[in-house]
Amino acid sequence: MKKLINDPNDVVVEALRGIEAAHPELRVDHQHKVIYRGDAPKQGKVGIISGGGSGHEPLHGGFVGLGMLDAACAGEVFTSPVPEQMQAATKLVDGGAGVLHVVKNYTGDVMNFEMAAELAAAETGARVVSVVTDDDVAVQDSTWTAGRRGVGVTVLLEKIAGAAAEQGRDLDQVAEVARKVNANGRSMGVALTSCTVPAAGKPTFELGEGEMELGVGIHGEPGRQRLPLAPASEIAALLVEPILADLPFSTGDPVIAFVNGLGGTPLIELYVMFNEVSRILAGHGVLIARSLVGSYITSLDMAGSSVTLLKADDELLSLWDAPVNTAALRWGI
Amino acid sequence: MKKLINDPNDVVVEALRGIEAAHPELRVDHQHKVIYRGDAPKQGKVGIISGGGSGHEPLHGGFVGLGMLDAACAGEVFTSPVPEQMQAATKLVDGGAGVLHVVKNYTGDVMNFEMAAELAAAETGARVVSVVTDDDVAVQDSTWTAGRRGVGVTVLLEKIAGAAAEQGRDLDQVAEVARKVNANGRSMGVALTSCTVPAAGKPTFELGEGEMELGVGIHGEPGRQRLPLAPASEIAALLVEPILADLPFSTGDPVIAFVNGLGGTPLIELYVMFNEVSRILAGHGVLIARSLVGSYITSLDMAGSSVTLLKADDELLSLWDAPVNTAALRWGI
Amino acid sequence: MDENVTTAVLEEWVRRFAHLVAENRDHLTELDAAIGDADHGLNMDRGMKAVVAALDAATPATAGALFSKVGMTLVSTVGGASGPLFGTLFLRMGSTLGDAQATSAHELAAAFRAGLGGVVDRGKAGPEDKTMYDALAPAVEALAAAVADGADLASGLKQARDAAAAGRDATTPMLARKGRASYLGERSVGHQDPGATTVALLLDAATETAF
Amino acid sequence: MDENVTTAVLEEWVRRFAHLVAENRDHLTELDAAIGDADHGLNMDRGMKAVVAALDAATPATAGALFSKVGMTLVSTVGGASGPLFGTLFLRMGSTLGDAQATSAHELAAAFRAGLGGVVDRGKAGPEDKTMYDALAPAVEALAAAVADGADLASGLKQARDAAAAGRDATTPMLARKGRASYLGERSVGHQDPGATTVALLLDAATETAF
Ligand SMILES: Nc1ncnc2c1ncn2[C@@H]1O[C@H](COP(=O)(O)OP(=O)(O)O)[C@@H](O)[C@H]1O
Ligand SMILES: Nc1ncnc2c1ncn2[C@@H]1O[C@H](COP(=O)(O)OP(=O)(O)O)[C@@H](O)[C@H]1O
Ligand SMILES: [Mg+2]
Ligand SMILES: [Mg+2]
Ligand SMILES: [Mg+2]
Ligand SMILES: [Mg+2]
Repeated sequence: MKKLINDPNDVVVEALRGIEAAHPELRVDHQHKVIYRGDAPKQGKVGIISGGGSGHEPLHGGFVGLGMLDAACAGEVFTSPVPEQMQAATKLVDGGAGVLHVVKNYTGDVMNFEMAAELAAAETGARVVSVVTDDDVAVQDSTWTAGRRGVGVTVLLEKIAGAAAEQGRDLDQVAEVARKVNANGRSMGVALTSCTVPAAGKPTFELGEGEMELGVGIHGEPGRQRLPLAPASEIAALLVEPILADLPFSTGDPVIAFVNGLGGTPLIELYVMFNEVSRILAGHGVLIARSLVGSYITSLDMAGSSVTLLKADDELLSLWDAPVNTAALRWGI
Repeated sequence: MKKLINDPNDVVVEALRGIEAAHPELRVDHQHKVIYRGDAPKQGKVGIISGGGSGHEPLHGGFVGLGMLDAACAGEVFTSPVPEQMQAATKLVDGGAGVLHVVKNYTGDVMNFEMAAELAAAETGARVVSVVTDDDVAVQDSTWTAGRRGVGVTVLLEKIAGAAAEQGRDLDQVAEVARKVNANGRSMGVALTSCTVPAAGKPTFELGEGEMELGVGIHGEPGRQRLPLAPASEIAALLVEPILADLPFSTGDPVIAFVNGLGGTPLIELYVMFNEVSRILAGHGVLIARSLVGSYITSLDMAGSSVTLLKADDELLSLWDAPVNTAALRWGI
Repeated sequence: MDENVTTAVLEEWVRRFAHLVAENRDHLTELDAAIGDADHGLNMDRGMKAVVAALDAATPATAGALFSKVGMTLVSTVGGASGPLFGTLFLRMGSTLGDAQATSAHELAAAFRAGLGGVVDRGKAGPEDKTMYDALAPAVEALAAAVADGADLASGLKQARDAAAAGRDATTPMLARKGRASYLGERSVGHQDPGATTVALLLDAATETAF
Repeated sequence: MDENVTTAVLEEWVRRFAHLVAENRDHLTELDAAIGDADHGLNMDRGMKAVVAALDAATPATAGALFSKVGMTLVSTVGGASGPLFGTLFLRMGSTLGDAQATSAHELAAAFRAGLGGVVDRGKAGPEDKTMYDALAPAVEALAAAVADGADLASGLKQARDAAAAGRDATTPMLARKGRASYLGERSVGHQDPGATTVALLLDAATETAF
């Protein structure tokens, strides 16, 4: 394992210290591993928290700030945080207007956030509403699975819901727009290499020099299918077509197109991918209204990429364009 | 080789199409592989162009926009662009106040920019001043070498000179502040893995599982020393101490601290590194006035990191804080 | 006949379990790497080490206090799916046993069944979903049956251990319908479930304890 | 005696050079990987392929036009250090030869020397800096000496080829003081310089051409 770390067990704790040192406008509760806005709680504003296993940086801590999250809970690598953390975060950001929990659909995350919501309500009477993201079309959504994974849409949802909360919308309205984002967004990912969990010390799975893993999530889970390595044009089609098929897009639909890197893939390759994605969308008459290219929801050092398409309307676009000021996403301010 | 690309020879061309598709505010001259501001040339404003081999993304194209570069020339991977490209870029951005060429100190880059300046002057009489960055302390600076390499400082210089130009300073003043940045900035890098040049198809150098290469540049050149892989705390010391020794910092000096990823290293590791860097600086009484953490000047898919420290003063800090609106760096607007 | 066990014996059971989890940490993680995200052994080991630390700090007086502390510690240190699930298992056992000084075989069997109920409430798993349920449910049944037949705890727990081991092995051919493994669809077949393996260790620990 | 070569023969030389560069592309790139950035073969091959395409498109009438076109094409397609350097080499040869229909051995030797001057003006390299200079300078001297002794071009170019090959080999023990290789300090010793290797190919091409 080759990583810029010290003791593998200290990665999360030390990364949090690094974030604190690099971003004076953020606060870190080291006991609970919570990153929160220096100005939290904002009286009268709906608080938004998220969290999950670490190893997906900048998600979620890099999205804490004006116009996005109020707090983020960092779990161990690839392991959802524990209820106490979300309970502490909920308390930190509750400005009296209630708190939205943004939860990626993984059994562990859902159960720990559930317990946290129960505890928070019992302790402070805080009103908590949870929105679960489940946008990964690689997973069959059926009663025979834990349901689809929450992946790329989570980034777009946190930005858009954050803007809605900043506008002063109430908890139900913020939750509603968040659900609208999840309902209209779909993602699919591909891995060219495995990732290596620091505490495990070796790659989670083996992938031959000529192979790729299609339909991976963001935890080094094996994907749905192992295929021979293909050119970017074919890979892009393998990612985009299932998305378009799953959430019927009509000609002229505006979308927010998000080409994400999984951690070990450099930006130049993401732009090559974006070129292919934009060509495929043009072929379907789908209009790219906004775009995001970069490594925003990662899987440690995995080489690979995911594509997320969000079918947008004027409301979602104006919330997307609203000012945001976080470590990883910033514009308009 | 595992990359999200098509024909290795088309990577640069296709990445440029991706950038064009993702950033409607940018223009791309595909014939000359020049990315330029949609509003170029700005009459009366000093134009700033840079460029170099591709494979360092987001450098330089990701820094084109208000408050930073007016145009960037993309060479082949790791190969400086040709004079025609800088000549075309110079023409595109010359608003009558002259054009600054930001050149990283590599024999090829220097010679090609030199020829371009000669050609541009001959063709349009454009006034061109060149500033060369050479901040890499891993290279001995002597008459016996080509001089130090231009690395991380280039990013900070393009931001700060861009702000100076946006303020309406004249060409000599912009060149002066640019030289001031280069004079006060130093960098050092480490590689945990080699990178793979697409057209070469295999890693540029071999590095054992337990080895790291200290003092690398951004082109997969071997570094100065091969060492056993070490913890982040030791690696940070190996990078920071030579910088502090080379450019004496005094207690209380404010610095802009930049921890950069080389392309294959995920953000969580960069924050672990930043934590170590900030501890070392605190130990020396050096004050982190501003910070930048991320992969901004990369070496394709190389795993590794570089540290850049810029000794700042009020002028440099206020120019750093000035609004910037590019694909890769944005704030204040 | 119906002998009672002291809280000290039950604590010994918990400590044995922690020891076996530590011993099998990498094995559990490898099982999770095949159909999950390669952290189950790390998660359980982190949690049980915290449990041991808590027990070292203060010895619970009653079986109820013991299992509640185990459950709370797991919930607050493990995370992932196994934190709430194993945490709830022990929390329910604790609340069922209350503050009696000693515990009868019948009480333990009943508490164990209550723990299973907690796991189902949280995770909604049923038979053949390829989860810890498939090892836990047979163990609960075996212990209850043995105790109903008047077996003593030691032999009842041996039968529960055998049932858990069989249930664990039975998960290998199953197609996962819960948890991360369900993302794999057909590809989950042929791999043993990590959580079920941990449940079997819990029963192994019991048979290694002098009940 | 002093025979003249036609532009067609010189063009054949350039085409042979392009052919050898293509053949040695990967070798040149590997040499550059050891002490540079693994692109020299790619750079020169890209440039010489463009040269051949330009020659296919229009046959230059004069030696001056030929070498100027070669130089301009290299400058505008290669980039890196070798683009300006090899480009300037040919540009200077072109401007020196002007528009005579045929070229004498003396004229070619003089043009070759002027090309060397252009490389030095651009790159400021001298003897033993471990660059293309170390193969080019000896070749220039050998050709000039041979021609001065009345040798014909074919034998003069053979001697230049031998001098270039010797100069190329001599770069291996040198410590680089110019270009990327100089970053390596001591570590540059023991590796043959890529650019010098390409210069040797240029002279090999000459000896394979019917002068
Ligand atoms: N819904 C569920 N009900 C019961 N057990 C479950 C459920 N989901 C997962 N599990 C168990 O949890 C185990 C995985 O635990 P662990 O790897 O620690 O958590 P995570 O899956 O969050 O990484 C699985 O092997 C399975 O036995
Ligand atoms: N200053 C210089 N003068 C003469 N030749 C040089 C100089 N610098 C580099 N070279 C030659 O250029 C070669 C490298 O060319 P190339 O790899 O194509 O360019 P780059 O170094 O920009 O990648 C070296 O092997 C050396 O022979
Ligand atoms: Mg997990
Ligand atoms: Mg090069
Ligand atoms: Mg797991
Ligand atoms: Mg080179």
